This record gives sequence, structure tokens and C-alpha cells, in this order.
Amino acid sequence: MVPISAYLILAAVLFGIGTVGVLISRNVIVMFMSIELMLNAANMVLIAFSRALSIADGHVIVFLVLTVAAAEAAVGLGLIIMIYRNRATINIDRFSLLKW
Amino acid sequence: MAEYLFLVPLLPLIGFLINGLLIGRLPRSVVSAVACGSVGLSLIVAIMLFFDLKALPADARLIEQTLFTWISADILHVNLAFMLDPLSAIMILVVTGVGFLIHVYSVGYMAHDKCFGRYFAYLNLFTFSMLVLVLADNFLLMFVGWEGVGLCSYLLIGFWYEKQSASDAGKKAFIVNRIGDFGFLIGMFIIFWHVGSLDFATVSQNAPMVFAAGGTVITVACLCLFVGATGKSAQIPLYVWLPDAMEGPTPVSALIHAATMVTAGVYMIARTNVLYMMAPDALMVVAIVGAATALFAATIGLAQNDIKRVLAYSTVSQLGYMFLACGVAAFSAGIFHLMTHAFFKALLFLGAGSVIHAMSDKQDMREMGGLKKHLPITFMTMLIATLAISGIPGFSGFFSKDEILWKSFSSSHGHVALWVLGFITAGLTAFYMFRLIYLTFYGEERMDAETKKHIHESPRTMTVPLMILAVLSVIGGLVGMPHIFGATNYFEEWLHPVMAGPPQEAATHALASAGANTSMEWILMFASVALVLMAIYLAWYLYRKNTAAAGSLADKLSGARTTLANKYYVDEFYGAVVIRPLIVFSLFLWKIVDVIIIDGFLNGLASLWHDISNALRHAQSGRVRSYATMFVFGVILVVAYFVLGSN
Amino acid sequence: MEDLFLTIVTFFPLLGAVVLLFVPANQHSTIKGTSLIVAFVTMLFSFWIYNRFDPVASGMQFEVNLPWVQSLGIDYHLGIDGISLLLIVLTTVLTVLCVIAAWHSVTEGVKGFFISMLLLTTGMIGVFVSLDLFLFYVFWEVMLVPMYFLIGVWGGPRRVYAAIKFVLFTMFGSLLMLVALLYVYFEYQAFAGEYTFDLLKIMNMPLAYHPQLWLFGAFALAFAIKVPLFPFHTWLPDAHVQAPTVGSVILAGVLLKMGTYGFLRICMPLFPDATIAYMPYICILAIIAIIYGALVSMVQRDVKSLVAFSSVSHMGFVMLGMFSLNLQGVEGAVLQMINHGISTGALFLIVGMIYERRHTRMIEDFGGLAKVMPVFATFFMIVTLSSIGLPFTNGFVGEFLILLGAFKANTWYGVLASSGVILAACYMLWMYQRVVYGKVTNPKNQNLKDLSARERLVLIPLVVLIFWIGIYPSPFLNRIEPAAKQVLSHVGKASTVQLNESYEIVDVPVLGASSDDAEAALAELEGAGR
Amino acid sequence: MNLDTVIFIVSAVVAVFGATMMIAQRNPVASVLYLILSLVAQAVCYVQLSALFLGAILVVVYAGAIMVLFLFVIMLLNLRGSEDLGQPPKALSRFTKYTIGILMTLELVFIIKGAPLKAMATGLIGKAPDGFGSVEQVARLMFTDYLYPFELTGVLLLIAVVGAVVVAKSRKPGDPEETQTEETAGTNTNEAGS
Repeated sequence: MVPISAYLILAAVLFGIGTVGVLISRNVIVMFMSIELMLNAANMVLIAFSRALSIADGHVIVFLVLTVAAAEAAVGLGLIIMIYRNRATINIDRFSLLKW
Repeated sequence: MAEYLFLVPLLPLIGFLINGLLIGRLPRSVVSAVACGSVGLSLIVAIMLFFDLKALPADARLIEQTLFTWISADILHVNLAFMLDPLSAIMILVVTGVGFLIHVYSVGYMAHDKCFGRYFAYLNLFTFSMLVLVLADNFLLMFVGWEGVGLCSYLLIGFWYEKQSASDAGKKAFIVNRIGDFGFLIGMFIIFWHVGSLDFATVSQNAPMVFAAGGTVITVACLCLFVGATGKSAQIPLYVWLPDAMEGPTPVSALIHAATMVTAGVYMIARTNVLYMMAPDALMVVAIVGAATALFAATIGLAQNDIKRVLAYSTVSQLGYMFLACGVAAFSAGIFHLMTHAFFKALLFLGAGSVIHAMSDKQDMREMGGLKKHLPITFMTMLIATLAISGIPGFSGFFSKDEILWKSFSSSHGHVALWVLGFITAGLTAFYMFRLIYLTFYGEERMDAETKKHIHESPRTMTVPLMILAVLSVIGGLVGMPHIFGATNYFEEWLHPVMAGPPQEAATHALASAGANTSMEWILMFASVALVLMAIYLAWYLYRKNTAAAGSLADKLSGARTTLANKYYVDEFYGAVVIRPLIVFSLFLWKIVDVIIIDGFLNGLASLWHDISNALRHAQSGRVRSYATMFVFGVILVVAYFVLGSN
Repeated sequence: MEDLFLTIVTFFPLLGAVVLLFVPANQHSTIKGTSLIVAFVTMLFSFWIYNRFDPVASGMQFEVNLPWVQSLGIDYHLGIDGISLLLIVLTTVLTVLCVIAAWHSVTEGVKGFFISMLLLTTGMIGVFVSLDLFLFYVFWEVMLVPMYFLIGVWGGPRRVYAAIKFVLFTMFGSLLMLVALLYVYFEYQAFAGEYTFDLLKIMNMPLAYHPQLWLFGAFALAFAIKVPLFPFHTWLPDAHVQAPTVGSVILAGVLLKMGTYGFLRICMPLFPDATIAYMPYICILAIIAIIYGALVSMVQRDVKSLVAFSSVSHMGFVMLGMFSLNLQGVEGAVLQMINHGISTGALFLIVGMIYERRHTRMIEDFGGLAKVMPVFATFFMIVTLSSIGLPFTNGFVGEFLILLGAFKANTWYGVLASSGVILAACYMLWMYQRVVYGKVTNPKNQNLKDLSARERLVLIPLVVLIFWIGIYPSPFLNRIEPAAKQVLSHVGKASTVQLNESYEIVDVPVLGASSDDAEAALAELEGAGR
Repeated sequence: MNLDTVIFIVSAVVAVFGATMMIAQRNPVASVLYLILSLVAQAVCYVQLSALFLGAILVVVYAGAIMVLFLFVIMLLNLRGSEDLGQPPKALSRFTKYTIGILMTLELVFIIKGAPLKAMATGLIGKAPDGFGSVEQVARLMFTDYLYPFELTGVLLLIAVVGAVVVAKSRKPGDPEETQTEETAGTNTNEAGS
């Protein structure tokens, strides 16, 4: 029997990796994927607790999160395409128009 | 008649308003008629008032007229009120009388000037201010006149404003006068806060109750007032403006800088004699300053070549005499000399003006000479004035000057040293005045041909005032003959009600030793006459008989001569010690204190914030990743806070 | 009907400004005409008030007291005494003259300019009529905005710097004032159990000695910056030099008076003990301002900054008079506020007139103007003389009373301040000489036109006032006297009650102003009353 | 050590490995593939936690559809991992970022360790109730208690579709790239919709 904390720790590690990915990646797409990874880590926690408490509501929420992730991916990728079209780069450091 | 007192100053004011407001629109004849007419009418009113006053019993000779309340704040209550008493009566007669003559003279003198109207407007304004000064019944109104005449003096000295030296001199006069006024103001404050009033009558009445005789307060108050007097009446150390004031038109010099305005200080001291009598130390200072100025200015007068400057220093010197008289508590003698001086010095200036007029505006005596035959009337009248100022018996100056010398010797406030100073000055005066006469009217004609062609006797409007003044210079002294001549001193008697006179104890002392003093008085009189005659002889010898001797003497004394010609370098001294440092200090305040320190501090504060913000704005790099880093870091901190906080 | 007087005179210019909003921006003459009419009518209203004002009665007149924000105790409380009355009249008169003076000098942004002018007028009058601290604060800040634009938009080359400096200085002060104001507000609630900003009510609240010092300090800083008192004056030369002529006139003529007015209306009645404790320090600063301003004026090269520094000196006189805490001093100070508005206003107008002709204000560019512009020279002379306080001009009466009062407060104050009179003559006459006298050396000055009828129309009323106040100041002094007495009685009355209590409070950490100082000042004050 | 544990350890290691490799890759295509690997490993964990339906969804929608969408975009933009990505970050900033990530993980682990998890189900996962995590159970909840959120999600998706179209649409109508973009956006929506 695997203790619930093991799943939680797995989720935490995945979340941490996702965070590092967002912070160090210079590629917008990889960054985006890191965010997806973080979302999934959160989903893992929801599912683990759902299982531990035997309440299925967590599943519904995860389902909703997945849908939102899909929507986000659609809009986000659309944005990436537009940015690339305008600036011809996916280097996130180039998009520093908001400074000062 | 008393209710028309206000007309005396008002008439010249009306003249000023007409000439001033309609400047440039009136023909010259109207301008001169208005100007002279207003002063003339004022003179007539003054004469009538004088006789009114004379008709009153000696103790009740006082005409007052209050027009309205000028300033009132709490206990301060100042009226615009005029007061005619024997003292101011003499003053208004002198002011309107001499003033009228000079107005008339000016019509001729200024005939060719472009700014005819402006000139007469100023002159009328001056007469008005001077009359306010002498008629004021309180300190503050007197101060109005005091500053008013200062203003007119400023305007008239700088009348030919296109000349740098003229406007400089005007400004200098005004500022030096302001320094004196500063003293006047302080004196006024002290008096007001002790007596609670600024009215002359109240102050005179209450002063003995309020002030301790000889105490510090009254002494300081009197000294402050005296500072005012030194400014206006050109005494050491504030005399420097008067010689420069000769940049103005000559009639102005005659009216303002000889006959009337400069004597305001003497008038003021005489007016406040009650206070001065309570402050013997202050009186002593007045006497010493007066005597010192008399001698000092006379020595400078010896070496001046500009005809007007000689007269200017002579004026300073004669004013010193008047202060000497006041300082030895012989106020009526001071006023007497003021009057006679007004006659003969005005005459001298007008004569000098006539000479300058003839010489096409040249003033250097070294370029004159031999004018006697060209300008007979001018010569005669000026000679009379010279004799008067030198103190030749029979002429007005003799009586007044002699009285001062005698009082400085005999008065309980007097001292032999003061007499000696006055005595020497008398000799010097005679010398430099005759030097002037000899250089100007005798000897060879040293002017250039062009000037020579234009020499002419002045027109009637100028010579008639000269003649009238000459008559006054001769007979003016008769009203104040010394007791030893067996005549009554009408002048002293007339002024007696308003003069505090020497203290009782001194008066009895004077009476007791009267017998012994009579002979002494004769001796001193002869001594001074003898000295004067010797001085005249010396002048004749050096400048007429043996001009070579004058030259060699001048060479021998060249050091002293240069010093004298440069007026002891007092102007330079003031420039180096007061004016330059003040300007440098001001520049320091502006450039260093204001711009660098205060503003620099504030701007520094501003730029400090600017720099801090500038440093901080780099945090806003616009890079998503650095924002994300900070965000995550923040999350860590928040979580850590709760995690650690929960333990 | 009487209730409406103050409201009308305050808000009529605002109404005018609103009307101007609907005038198309390119119809210059309509805009100018409308503003002139509005300003003129406002002036007539203020004359009417002057006429109906009872000079004998003490206390506030034409009072209006309506609740505004009831829950916070903010009232629409207006009222005037003799001090505010004169300042209102001064404001309206100067506004009319300014509108006339700006007739040709403003060419761009005419609409905005005149709207700003009218807004400014409302703000200024509002400050003088408010008896509610909150209302006062609102008007105080409202006035900043149009002035900011006047300097920042229609000013000289460094106008933005000057405008920002002006606003920052003033804002800094008013921020502290706001804090102090709120403190007083809550303190009053603790004292009387109700929230109110009503000045007249708060005036009766006794405050402990120590908080008084802080509160006075906060208010005083706000007002001192506005005056401006010596170390806070550096915004003034910049603002004046850069502001358009009209802006300078209003700034010097009215805005500076707000500071001194604030001292009289708020600081002194509200914090009597602190007033006495601070008196020596403020007097010394005032004297420094007098001498410092005069000395610095002397070496200025720009006529306008010379006049600006002379304002520092003159306002030093006003401060000195107020803080000599006797009737002569305070009356003189109030009169001098008016005088300074007139003379310095006129000086700025005059400088503006030659600036319009020559587009320079440097003294060395002029010389010999008396020859080419005699009328100008005459007006200039009269105003100069008024500025240096020649008797029978307005400056003298004020200065004399101030010096008399200062001399009473402390002999040395009087003596030192009097030296400012000498220095005033130095810098003004020297400047006058260099500008007006001498030969016309600069060929550009050769063909200058003398003053036009419009310009004379602007200056004549001021000259009339100069002589009127100089020769017959009684109507003004009579109106000032009850108000000044009122202020002083507040300082005096409260202090007898309060000072004895404050002996117990031995440590006075703020200034080290011991209660001995205050006691001595009190003794002098009583002496003055006697 | 029973089979469950072995499966968990294997899938956990694979998930972490996949995630790590994803962020370590320079080539985005490789990143996507590693992420898919990680997701599949996670799906195994879901199944272990009796979330059969979600495990399936994760593989089908996420690993299948969304990741393909990523791949499409990468290919569309023709990225090969050789793009200019600017200066590599400085060692210090890299170090800081790793530290922050590790700190974050440690903090979470610390919370998990400190949390009173033993109180529920003794910290161990017992037997799941019957039908737990089945499609039926999830569907029942979704269409009863969570009906409104579910419907709102639908609206959200619609908005996302419209938004993606608008954002990705070329401003210049004549642009040759335009059609392509619209197609991409269309694909987006289709995929997301499924």
C-alpha cells in the first residue's frame, strides 16, 4: 500500500520541476509546457485526496481543470503564434515591452 | 487767519499737482507762473500768519490746525495736524521766502532746459515737503516731510538723469539719508513707547515725567534722532552725499542743499530741545560732531576747485556750526545762524549759478578769473555774501556766528575746545571764501575763447533775487544783536517760549558772571574778527598778490593738498569698508547660500528621490521570467510565513 | 440676502469659468470680454460687501453656516472679519486689473488662461471666507491647480521646473497641515463629543502645551512655505521669474497673503501658547528674511527676480508684525499685506509691460527709459517709492506700524528690521537708476512706445490706492482693528489660562522653548495691552 | 514491497524523469515528447488512485490532443531548437532560480510531512468503494451538483475558441500567412472542443 503522502510528494516534486522550468526556460513554448506540468501536479493532489477521503468531487474538479487547461492552451498558443509572427522570436526575454 | 494754516503747505502742493499732472502740456510761462505763484501766495499767507502769531501774547503764541486722523492703531494716534509756533514761523518764512526767490531765479536759470515743467513740479513738491516738515505737530508728520524732502532732493539731484554721475549722486543722497532716517525711526520708537504719543506738545510735556534726566533711555533716543539729523544735515559721518549733490541744478543746490533741507536736522534738534536738555551726554555728542564737522569740512573746502563744491563743503561746515550751537544748548543761536546762513548761502549758490550760467556750465574755478567786470551784479552780491559768511562785523553772518562762538565758550554745556574748533573754522571759512572770490572774479581770464564769447550778466529774473538776498544778508543779522551791543536780541526773545534754555542753575550762573563775561565776550569777538581779517589777507596774498607763492606753498604741502582735494578719501573708505563688502556679501548670499545651500539642499533631496526611483525602476525589467522569479519568491515567503507561524 | 453675499462673491468667478467652457476657443474677444465682465462684477460685489461691512463690530460678519457633509461634521461655514474683507477686495481688484493686463499678452490658449484665472479667483476668495477648516483646506488646494497651469503653461522657458517646484513645496506644506487638521478634528471630538471642522468652535478648545507646539509647527510650516519665510523661499524666485506677468501679480499679490492670513486666522487663535513659544524664532526668521531678501535683491540681474526677492523681504515685515503680538504690529502687518499686494503687484505689471516691449528683463539691457517712456518712468517711480515705504505712500503706514510693534516686542527686532528700510532703498533705487536713468545706450530701447491707454488704466487704480492708503489709511485701519484685537485677545486670553497650567509640563522637547520664554512674552504682551 | 509500490515507484520515477528532461531540452519537440512521457506516467498514478476515468482523459485529451496541438504549433513555427534564445542566463541567476524551485519543493514537502494526514485513512490508501472514480459516478456528480460549473466550462471553452481565433488572426487580410493561422486556430478549437 502506497501512503497518500507519497503521491503528494510526487506532486510537490513535479510542481517544483514545473516552477524551475518556468523560471529558467527562455523558450515560450517550454515555459508554457511547464505551466501545464504544474497544473497536473495540482490535479494529482486533488485526486490523491479524493481517493483518501473517498469523495469523488475532486475528480469533477480535476475534469474542470483539464477543460480550463485546454482552453488556456488554445488561447496561449494562439498568442504565441501571434507574437512569433510579429517579433519572429520565441525568446521570452525579448518581450520586455512592459518595463518602466 | 489761523484756519488758513493748511494753505501754507497746500499751495505748493497744488502747484506741484498742476505742473506734475499736466507735465509737457503747459507753456513755460504758465508753468513758471503756477510754480512761483503758489510759493509766493504761500509766502504771503506765511507772513500774515506770522503777524497773527506776533499779535498773540508771548506765552500763547501757538496756532494749531488738525486736518484729520492719519494713522491710528490702539494707543498710537497720529493726526495730520499743523502747528505754528515762533520756531516754525521763522522756518516757514525762510522756506517760503528763500524758496520764492529761488523759484523766481530758476525761471531764468532753467529757461533753456527741456524739462522745465518737471523741474518746477519737483521744486514745488520740495517746498510742500519742507513746509510739512517744519509745520508738523508730531514726529511722524515731521518724518513725512523729512523723507519727502529727501525724495525731492533725490529727484532734483538726479534731475539730469542722463548723466551717470547725477543719478548716482541722487541715489547716494537718498540712501545716506535713509541711514539717517533709520536713526530717526528708532528714536521715534523709543519716544513713543515711553511717552505713548508722538505729538511734540505731549512729548515735551510728559518727557520730564517719563524719562530720568541724563538717563540712558533719553540719551539713546536723542542720539538716534541725532543720527537722523546727521544724515539730513550732512554731518560726520554721513556728510558724504552733500558734495555729490552738487550734480543737481544750481538753484536746487541753493534751495535744498544750502538754505532749507539740510537745515532740517538743526530744526529737528531745536524742536525737540526739551528732550536734548534732558540728555547732556547727547548734547555733548552733538556739539563735538558739529564742531568737528565744521573744521573738517572747512579744511576740505580749502582745496576744492569746483566752485559749487567749495560752497558745498562750506555748507557742511556751517551746518556744523549750527549743530555746535545746538550742542551747547544755544538752540536759538543755532536757528539764528540757520536763518542768516539761508540768506547768504542761498545767495552764494545763486551767485555761483549765475557765474556758471555765464561760463556755459563750467564749474572749475581754475578756468575762471576776472569775471568781476563781466558780471558786476553777481560780483557785488557774492562779495556781500562772502563778507557775511566770513563774519565781517555788520553783516548778518557776524552776529550769528559770533553768538555761536560765544555760547560755545560760555554756555554751561560749552567748552574751550569747542570754541577753539569754531574759531579756527572761522578763519578757514574766510580764507576759502575769499580764495573763491579771488579765483573767480579777479586775476587774469583763464577761460577758453569760446566760453569767453558767451559771458554775459544774467537776466533780470536771476539778478533781482540775488539783490534781495544780498540785502537780507546784510540786514538779516540785525534782529539778533548780541547783548553787549546794548541792543535787544529780538530773535532770542521771539524764540524764548519754545526753547527750554539752559537749566535754571546754569542760567543763574550765567547771570552772576555776566559782568566778568562781558569783557571776555568783547575779547573773543575781536579775536575772531582779527583772525578773519588775517585769513582774508592771506587769501589776498596767495591768490591775488603773489600767486607764485600759492603755487610754491601748494607744492610744499602737496601731500596734504592731495589728501584734502580727495576729501580725506572718505568716499573711498566707505566704498571699501561698507559698500564693496556688502555687495560681495550679498552675492555670497545669493550665489552660495540661496542657490547652492538652500536650493541645492532641496534639489539634492529631489534628485536623491529621483536616484532611488531610478535604481528601483530596474526591477521593472519587463522580463516575464524575472517577474515570475519574484512572484515565486514571494509565494515562498508567504508560505514560509504561514508554515513557520503555525508552529 | 446678506447670507448670500459671500457665496456670490466666491462662486461668481467659478460660474464665469463654467460659462467660458462653452465659448469656442477661437473667439478670443468673447472670452476676454466675458472674463472681464465676470471679474468686474465680482469686484462690484466685493465693493458692495465692503460697503455693507460694519467696521465697528467685532467678530464675523455675513456668516453662513450650512451643513455640508453632516456625518463628518463638515460645514459650509463662511464669514469675514476686517482682515478677510480687505484681502477679498484686494483679490477682486487685482483680478480685474490682471484680466486687463493680460489682454494682449496672452496669445495662445486664451480660453484656458482665463478659465484658470477665474478658477484661481474662486480659490483665493474661498480661502479668505472659509470658517470651516475642511472648506479652507479644499480652497487652499483648489487654488494650486490653476496656478500650476498658469505657471506651467503660460510661463517662461523654465516654467515646468518652476511650476513643479511651486506645487511640490506647497503640497508638502499642506500635507502636514492636513495631518495637523485631522489631529485637531479628533482632539475636538474627544473634548466636546462632536466631530466638527468649524474653526470658531475649535478655537475655544483648550489644547495642552506640548501638542500645541507640534500642531503649530505643522500649520506654520504650510503657511511659512506660502509666505514664504526665509529658508522656505526658494520656490518663489523661480515661480515669479517663470510665471507670466499676470501669474506673478496674483502670486505676489494674493497667494503669498494666504500664508500670513493662515497664521492669523488659524495658527494664532488655535494655538495661543505655541504662538507665544514660537514667537522669538519666527521673529528672528522674519528678520533674516527682511535683511536676506533685501541683500539678495540688491545683486539680482533680472528685474523680476529682484522684485521676487524683495517680496521675501516685504513678507518678512508682515511676519514680523504679526508675531510682535501687539496691536500696532498686527494691524501694520495686515495693512502691509494689502500694501504688498498693491505695490508688488504694480511692480510686476510694470516689469511685464517692459517685457512685452523688449522681451528681456535683464537690468543691463535697459537704461535711459525715462527719456523714451516718461509716463512709464513716472509710474515706475511712484510704485518704487511705495515699495520702499516713502511716507504718504501705502508702504510707509504698514512698515511704520510693523516696526513700531516689533520694537515693542523686542528692541533689537525693531532695530534690525528697520535696517531693512535702508536696504530697500538701496536695491530699489539702484535698479530704478539702471533701468530708467542714464542715456539710452541700447539702440533697441530707442523707439519704445510709452504706455498705452490700456496699460495706464491698469496702473492708475493701483497708484490711487497707493496714495489713498498712504494719506488716509483710517478706513482700512478701522476695519482691521477689531479683527486684530480679536486675534490678539485669543492669544492673550488663552495664554493666561493655559500658561499657568503648562508650568507643570517642564520638559518641552521640541524647541527647548522654556515656559520662561513664553512667560516673558506674555508679560510683554500684557504690557502692550496696558 | 508489493506490486502497487513497485508500480508507483516506477511511474513516479518516470514522471519525474520526463518532467526534468522536458525542461532540460533545447529542442521543443523533444520537450513535448518528454512531457507526454511524464503525463502518461502520471496517468498510471491516477489509475492507481482509482481515478480510471481521469486517467483515461489525461492520456486522451492531454497527452493526445493538447500535446499534439503543441507539436503543431512548434512545427508551424518551424522551431528546431536552434533559434536565437539570447544570452544564456548568468550562473548566479540560474543558481537563484534552481534554489527557489528547490525551496518551493522543500516547503511543500515540509507541509506534507507536518500535515495531520494520519488522521484520515491512517495515511494509507485503503480499499476504494465500489465504482469509485468510474465514469458513471463522475458523470452523475458532474450533471447534478456540478452542473453549473460544468456548463460554465462550456462557455469558457467557447470564449477561448473565439479568443484564439481573434488573437491568432492576421491583421492584414491580404497576408498569405492568414489562412494558415486561421486553420491553426480552427484546429485549436476543434481539439479543445473534443
